[in-house]
Parts: sequence; structure tokens; C-alpha cells
Amino acid sequence: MLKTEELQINIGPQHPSTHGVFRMLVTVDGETLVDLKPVFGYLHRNHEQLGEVNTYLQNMPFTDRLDYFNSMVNNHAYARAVETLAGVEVPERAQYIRVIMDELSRILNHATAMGFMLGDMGAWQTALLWGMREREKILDMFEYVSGARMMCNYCRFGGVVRDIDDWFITELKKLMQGLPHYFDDFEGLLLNSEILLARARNIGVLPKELALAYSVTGPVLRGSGVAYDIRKAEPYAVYDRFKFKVPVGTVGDVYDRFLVRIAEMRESYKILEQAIEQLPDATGGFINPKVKQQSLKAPAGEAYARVESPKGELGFYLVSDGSGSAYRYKVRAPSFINLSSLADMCKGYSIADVVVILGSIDIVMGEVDR
Amino acid sequence: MTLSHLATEDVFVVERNDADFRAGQGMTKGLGIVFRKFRKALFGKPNSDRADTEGQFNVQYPEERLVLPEAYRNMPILLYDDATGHELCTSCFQCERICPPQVIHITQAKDPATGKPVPAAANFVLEYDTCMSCGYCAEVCPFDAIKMDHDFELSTGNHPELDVNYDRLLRPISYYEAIAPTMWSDVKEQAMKKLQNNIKRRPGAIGRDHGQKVKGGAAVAVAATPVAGAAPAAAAKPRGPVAAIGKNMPEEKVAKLISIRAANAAKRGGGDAGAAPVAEAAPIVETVVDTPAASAAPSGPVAAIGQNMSEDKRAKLEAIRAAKRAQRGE
Amino acid sequence: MSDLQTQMDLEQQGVLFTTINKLYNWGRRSSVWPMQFGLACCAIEMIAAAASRYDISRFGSELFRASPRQADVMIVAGTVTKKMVPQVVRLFNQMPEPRYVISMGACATSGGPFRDGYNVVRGVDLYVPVDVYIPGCPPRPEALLHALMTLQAQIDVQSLQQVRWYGDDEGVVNEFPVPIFGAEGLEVPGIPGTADPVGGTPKMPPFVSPALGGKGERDASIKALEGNQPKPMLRAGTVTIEEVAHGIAG
Amino acid sequence: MALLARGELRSILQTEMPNALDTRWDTQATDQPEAHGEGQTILLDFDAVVKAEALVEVAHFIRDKFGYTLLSNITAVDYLKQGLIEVVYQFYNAAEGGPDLRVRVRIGRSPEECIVPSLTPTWPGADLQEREAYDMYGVVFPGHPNLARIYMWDEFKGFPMRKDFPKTGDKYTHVTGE
Repeated sequence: MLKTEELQINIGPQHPSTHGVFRMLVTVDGETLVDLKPVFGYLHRNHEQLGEVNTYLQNMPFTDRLDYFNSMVNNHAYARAVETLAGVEVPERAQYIRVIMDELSRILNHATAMGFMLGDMGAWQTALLWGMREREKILDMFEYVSGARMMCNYCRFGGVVRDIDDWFITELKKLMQGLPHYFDDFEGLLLNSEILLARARNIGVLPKELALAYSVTGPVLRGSGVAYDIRKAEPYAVYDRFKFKVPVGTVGDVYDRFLVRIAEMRESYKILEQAIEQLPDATGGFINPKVKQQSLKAPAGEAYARVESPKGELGFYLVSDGSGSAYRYKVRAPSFINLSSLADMCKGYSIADVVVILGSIDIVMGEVDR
Repeated sequence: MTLSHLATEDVFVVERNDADFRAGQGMTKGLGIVFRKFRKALFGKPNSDRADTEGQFNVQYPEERLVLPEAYRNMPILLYDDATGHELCTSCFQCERICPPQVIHITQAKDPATGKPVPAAANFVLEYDTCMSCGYCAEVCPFDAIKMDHDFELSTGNHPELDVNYDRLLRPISYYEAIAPTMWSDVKEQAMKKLQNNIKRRPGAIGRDHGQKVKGGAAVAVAATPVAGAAPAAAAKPRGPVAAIGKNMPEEKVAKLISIRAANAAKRGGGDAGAAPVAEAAPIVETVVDTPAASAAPSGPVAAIGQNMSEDKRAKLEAIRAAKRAQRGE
Repeated sequence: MSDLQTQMDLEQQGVLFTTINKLYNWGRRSSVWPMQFGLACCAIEMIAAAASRYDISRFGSELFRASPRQADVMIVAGTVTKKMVPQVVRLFNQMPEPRYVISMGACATSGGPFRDGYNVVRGVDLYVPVDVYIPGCPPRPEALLHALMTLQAQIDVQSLQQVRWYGDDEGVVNEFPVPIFGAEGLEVPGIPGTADPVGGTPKMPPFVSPALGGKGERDASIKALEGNQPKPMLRAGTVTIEEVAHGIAG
Repeated sequence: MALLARGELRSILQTEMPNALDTRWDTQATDQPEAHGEGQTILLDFDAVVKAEALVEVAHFIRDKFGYTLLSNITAVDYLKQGLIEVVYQFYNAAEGGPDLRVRVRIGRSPEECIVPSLTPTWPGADLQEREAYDMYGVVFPGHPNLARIYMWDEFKGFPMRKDFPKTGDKYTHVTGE
């Protein structure tokens, strides 16, 4: 047995594989990882404090910048929190539009997130570029309805800012013709690739009990075998009207999380199909006209609303003192809390696996540091 | 763990490939797919449709560009009436109040005789360098005076220049109508009605577009950017919000630069100007072929692009938009 | 200005220098390699600009280098926080000349929508000189390509005799001071007190852009940001709203 | 294993663990949150407020008895006027779904009083959120394995999310109009 010495290595904050400005202090023994300390705060931009100064409406575009892949989902979660607080009704059509946007975001997010993870693994660019291509197609449609590619600022209290029209539905149907081909190509490209199997199977295992203790949510929790999906556990919007399944893994390794995300994209596709089918006509309106958007004042109280964001449970906790802006505004960011399990997942594996495991958690620093 | 909130048929376990490693069959299959895609792209098949997952997806940006949807919002601009030169803004401070990053600063105009406030803005400063493009200002404006521009080619080396003042924010209504025809026609009637009411309450030249004043020789020339100044195509042309050439450069240097660029453009010949094949309007990669050297504005790698949209280009854009609308069955 | 004059005069006479200049500038402008350095939201649009639809490699900039030693341009894409700015400055210091900075998006340019927060730097140009600013939140990928063309245009008018990385080093700054974490905020060597306090405004003016002839000096014509406003000249009374809009430096 | 309705935990705790409840607000406790008018801070009392020293015990109680295994969210709220910091814990029943269960702790703002026992030994997922509450509000969690600043640097003094932290900028000072 060779005598070894522990070595401290710093990874980040400027590192191509840390998905933003994330920093890790890693202790290694040879190639094996002994300890990992995440360091945060390189993108801490006072989101919560600004949320306490902004009026409720002013804060909507700030939520876009949390998880900047899924601004539609962030808008939805925040609008739900304020609607709960102020007791606002949402027309059915708006609920359906929000669901369509959420599920498109989920496809977009998983496509790019898996592309980034495979890029870290060495499948440089191809998988990512295919994901980016689908993302661009979806972003075109977001841009058409909301006016911006990434920072959509689309939801309003009691609805959405602009109705979707025939063009959008036609393009959505066209997009959905192509999506199954993309899923097939993506799976065919890498699912059985020996390199992927070698680098993902039984790497970064997070057992079921540990996953619950770590409060992880989303595909990471489901990859560990806990079938907990907010769309089923506490249905919001109109999710109780759709038939879809919750994919779960068995081992809880990187491979399971990867498979769960691909399966989720296919389930999102099913929800989209049903949502287009069930979409009510425009008679009910797409926004509640009674709500005073600009001067909305919520009664004193507190509210917590959560949605199943592609990364996990995205929740907004609001305390109102009866004025036009929140007294306390807290974001329960999924990737922030999912990150707490990183150290445990990485221990015992080789240092090269760290970036892969990090990629499989799918973090966005805008949300982690807020 | 029993999950009582979920029916068993609502859960499924993903199928793992737990087979032992093989001799690269999986990888070969993946490579096969890559080569199939590569062959399609290599022979120039365009990715023509949102349903298409093969072929070239590229947009050759400066020459061809994506058609931006009407709702697209980049930076706010202010509108003035083409006919009278009157600005639509009445300095009601709605946008200044709603602006989430607080980048709008308005000064209200005062009647020089009585000193009372007039429904017009004396100045209007917008910090483009901080604007988050949320579009709230355009949303709340009761007079439809502030709208979101589509021009995104604003990069500059001069930071202070990004605090844009009234003169550089103003655009004629015809410009906005060109970039967002249906959105303008929705609000046109009420906006013009409100404008007529406001004009009645504005004495003299107050509330009149500064550019018009310059044309009439009444007021001191203010902040006509060098490039716009060099191309006196006047009111119908939107003034470039941010000049490509540094504002702080002395006049002669700017003139020289412009002449160099013009010479360069001439050297490149009519090739750029003549070749303007309109790309077939494919739903995904809808492209407008821009003709940099065609416009009267000084051309060059930076200056010519998009800032001073020429008449014919606007007409072309209009035609494509109309085709698109027809396609959508409106 | 004199360099432009000289260049034009020489060009007319067909002197060798201009030919070398052209070749030199052509070489540099056509392979501006960016550093793979994403901070926040804008970095995603930067990746989109590198992806197949916008394809930054058409401009010779597809090689995103992970190491600052191999990079020509630092695209500051995203919010620069007080905790991150020492790393940004250090990375910039490690880049070899000729080096450029593109400040992409509202956050990098001025702090953007987050500028009033306690942990956000009001513009990266307070710490490193910036060649090209792109407004927008986030700018479209095309806007980044446009900025790259703006940078190329800036390179085009450079003259071999005048560039800051050859010849005498008079007034040229190569190492920019790396801020230090303090109890109340960032301390910058050479600036007394807490230069950029947490929950306050920075007490130093920004660097002059190299595009306007800056050699690494701070803009003395802009008053140090004091008081309670991000741009005190806007409403402080001494400078009118007009003067700000016409360029503070004037 | 059952889902608890809003306010139910309070009555259960009154019978099962009477010493755990913080009774300082009993006189104000109603079904409706009490507001002191616009712009005033408010305290919401209709849910279980427990003493800081009993927090770990209560958390284990609801986990073992009612199956609230998922500690989802920890929020610190600064009530400047009342001189209090409230820490809200939100638990979920992972098996049965449904809404959250909130457990609150109210402590003083001074450094001697601002102490809550850590839940990190049982729920390692509380690690980062407790560090965040420490960094932003100065809540000290004894028993936390690594209670260091998370967002700000170590040298920094002060708790920026507290309501009395100085703030500058247009957002705080902007006065619209002339």
C-alpha cells in the first residue's frame, strides 16, 4: 500500500464546467475525492432584498432572472404566490396557457441541461447543439407571445399578458411533429454509448432516504426513486386534468437522473398534446380584468406557492403588510437546495466525476445565489 | 415507501441499460445518427420548418436576419407625429413610476409665459445601459407615447452615450408602424385622439419634436448625432439612438472616418448593393436580406447596419410581414 | 487624431506601414478568441451565439478559451458581484496584450436592474477598461455579434505605431489593482477608504474606454460617485439632465 | 401518518407537548392574521409558534408521528418594529403530498437572543438554508457543522437583509415627478 497525502484543489469560480460562477474546494487523496466544500455568493445579486422594495408587479421581471432557462416557470410560480396572497381568480384559458409554457420550458431545460452534462462528460457540442436547436425553436415562440427570448415577463396576476393566437398553435403543432424525432435522435446518440454508461452508471449515487433528508426535489429526487412530483402531490393550475406519469429511477445515480429527464421530456410532450386539445376558446379571456396590476395591494398575511419547475420545487414565500410591496420575499430555489447533496454524492468517486455529478444536478447559479 | 397520493399506474420506473459493456455498438449507432445529420447539413439542406430536425440551421447574421415578431421588445423609444411633429409624451410620469430599475427620468415642460406645467416633456432621459427591457413602460403608457424598439444593434465604446436623451429617443410614428403594424393599428385611433387634445393645451412650440425645430431653424441644434447629421435624410428617418462612431470624437475626425468608410464601401463596389435576393420565406429561418451599401447613410462594417433603416428596406420588411400575416390567415 | 491623419496621408502615398497595419489589423480582427467566462443570464445568450443558429465562428471567434492566457477578449457576460470582481480583475490581468473587454448586457455595463442592491458592482468599467458596451437585458445573440463587429471596426483603425502594447510604456497600465475584501465593502489599492461599500455607491470614477483613447486611466472628468444616487449628476443640481445625456465627459 | 390542516398542529401540540409552545402571542392568536394598518409590520399567529429550545423536538415529533419528512424551506423574517426575527420552517409529507406544515420560532434581534438550534444533523438539506439565514439575518444555529457566511465574504461585517441595513440607490430614494 502506497502512502498517500491529501491534497486540496480549488475548482472555480471561473471554470468551464461549473455551470456559472460556482466554486468547489475539493480535497483529494490521489484521484479519489475525500471532501468537497461548495462556495457560493459569486452571483449573489440581492434578489430577495430588491423583491422587498419592488411593488408586486415590478418584481415580475426580476423573477425571470432567477432560473434564466425557465423564466416562464418562474413567472408562473411568482404569479401564483401573489394570486394566493391577494385572492385573485385566474381564467381557465390562462391556466392552460401557463401549463403549455411550463411544459415547453421543461423540454427546453432538460434538452440543454443534458447537453451541458454530456458536454462535461466529453460528448463535446453535438448533444448540446441539438438541444440548443430545439431551444431556439421554442424561444422563437416565446418571443412571439411575450416579446423576449429569455426574459419573458409573461405572467400577470390573474392571467398572462398576451393571448396565444392561431400562429402560435400552428407552430406549436409543427414543433411537436419534430420533437419525437429529436427525442429519438438524442436517445440513439448517447443512451447506449459505452462511454456514457461507463461514466454515468453507479456514479454519484444518492440513496432514497438520503435524498429525502437532503430535501432535494425534482428529477434528482425522482432519480433516487421517490415519486414526488408537485404536479401530482399538490396539483396547481390545471394539472389534475392531464394524464401523465411520473418517471422514477431505481439506483439514484447520474444515469438514472439522465433517464428520468429524458422520460420527463416525453411526458411533457403528452401534457402538451392534451393541453392543446383541451384549450378553452378565448371567450373566457386570458387575464382577470378586475385585477389592478400596477397598484395591486395584497391584504396583510403570508402565502407560499410552489410549482414543479424543471429543476425541482420552486416556491415563493411572501409576507405582506398590506402595502403595495412584499414585506418579506423569499425564493425557495430548487437548485440551491439540491446542491447541498453534492458533497455527499461526490465522496468516494474520482475527481473527474465531480463535474459529471454537478451536471446531473442541473444547477443554475442565478437561482442558487439569487 | 408507500406513496398514497399517487396511483401506481401514474408512476413508472425508467428502463436502465444494465448490460455489460460491448465492443462499441452503442457508440457506432450514435455515430451513425451523427453522420446522417451531417450528410444532410453538408449538402446544404436548410432546416426549413419548426418540425424539421435536420439540415443547416444557420442564419448569416449581418446579411440575413431573423424577422423579429411585432411584440419584440428591446429598448424603449418615444413617438412623435409625422404630420405635426408633436410628441405623444405628456410627461405623466406613469412609466417613471413603474420602471423596475428606475431608469426613466422625465422633466415636465412649463409654459414660458405662465410657468404652469404643460402636457409635454421638456426632457426625457433613459439609461439604456441599465434598462432591463421588461416593457412595462410601454404597457402602462396611457398615451401610447413610449414603445419598445426592435433595434438591438446598440453596441458602442462610449458608455456615457448610453444615457439617451429626448432627441435620440424620438421616432416618427411611421417608424413604429413599420415595425409593429397590427400593434399600432390597435391603438392608433385613441392615441391620435388623445394627442389632438393635448396639442390644444400646448402653447407655441412646446411639445414639438426637436428635430422639426431644427428643420425650421427655430431652435439650437441639439444632439444630432454625427452619423445622422451627415446623412440629412430628415424627419422620416429614425435617428440612430447610438451612433456607431464615438460621440466625443471631433467633427473633422468623424468626417474623415465617414469618408474612409464611404471609400471602402465604394471599393467593395455594387456587389453588396446589387445583390439583394429576398430569401424564400421559410417559417423558421425567415430572413431579410439587408443591403448595407444601398442606404444613403454612410456604410461600413458598423455604421450602416440597421441603424438608419432605408425606405426600401422598410417596404421589404412590410411585404414580408404582410405575407406572414396572410400565412397565418388573418 | 494625429494617427488617423498620418495613416490617411501615408495611405495616399502608398507607404509600407499602412500595408503592414492592414495586415496586422486583419490578422487580429479575424481571430478574436473569447475567454470562456460566463457569469449569469447573458452567458446563455453567449452560448446561443456560439451555437449553430448564430455561429460565432463565422467571425473567427469560435474558440472559447478556458485559460485567460490564450484569450484575446473577455466577454463579461452577466452580473459582476462584489464577491466576483477580484476574480474578474485577476483574469483580466492574466490576459496577454492585445486584450479587449466586451461588457455584455445591462448588468456588466452598469449593474443593470440589480445595481441598487448591496452586492452588485455598478459596472465592470469601474475595475477594468471596457472596449465595447452592449445594452440589453440580455442582448440578443445577434447583438453580441454586432458588438464583435464594433470591436473589429475599432481594431481596424488601430495603427501599429500607436498601439499601447508596443513602444514606450508611458502612461500605459498593464496591471489593474485587484480589489480586497474588507469589513464594509471592497477596498481598492490606490483609493482611500472603502472604495465600493456594500449598500453604498462606489467612490471612484470608471476607466476610460480604450475605444476613446484610454490607456488605463480613470475618467477624471466624471465626478466620483457620491451620495445616495447611482448617477448623482442626474439630479444633483450641479450638472443638468441635458449634460448627462450629451455625454458626461463634455 | 396523516395530513394536518392549517392550525391543527397548534392544538395537537397544546395537548401533547404543552411546554414546546411559545405562548407570548396567545392573546393575539386568532384565525385571521392581525394587521396593524398599511405599511405596518404584522405578526401572523394562527399557526404553531414553538420555543427555540423545543424546535428539534417538535420537528422530530411531526416527522415521526405524521410523516412530514421533507424539510422544504427555511425562511427568516425580520420584524423590526416588534424587535423580532421569525424563522419559518416548512415541512412536506412526501408520501401523501398536500400542502405544507409551518413551524415558527420567534427570537430577539440582539446577538445574545438570535439563536435557534440547528436542524442540520437530522436534515442535512437544512445546511445551506441555515447558513443563508446566518449570513443575511445573523441567526446563529448552534449544532451546525459549518456555520460560515455563504454569500458575503468572511471579512464582511453586518447582515444585509435586515431591515435596518443601510441601502442606497434610486430604488430607495426615487421621488417621481417635480
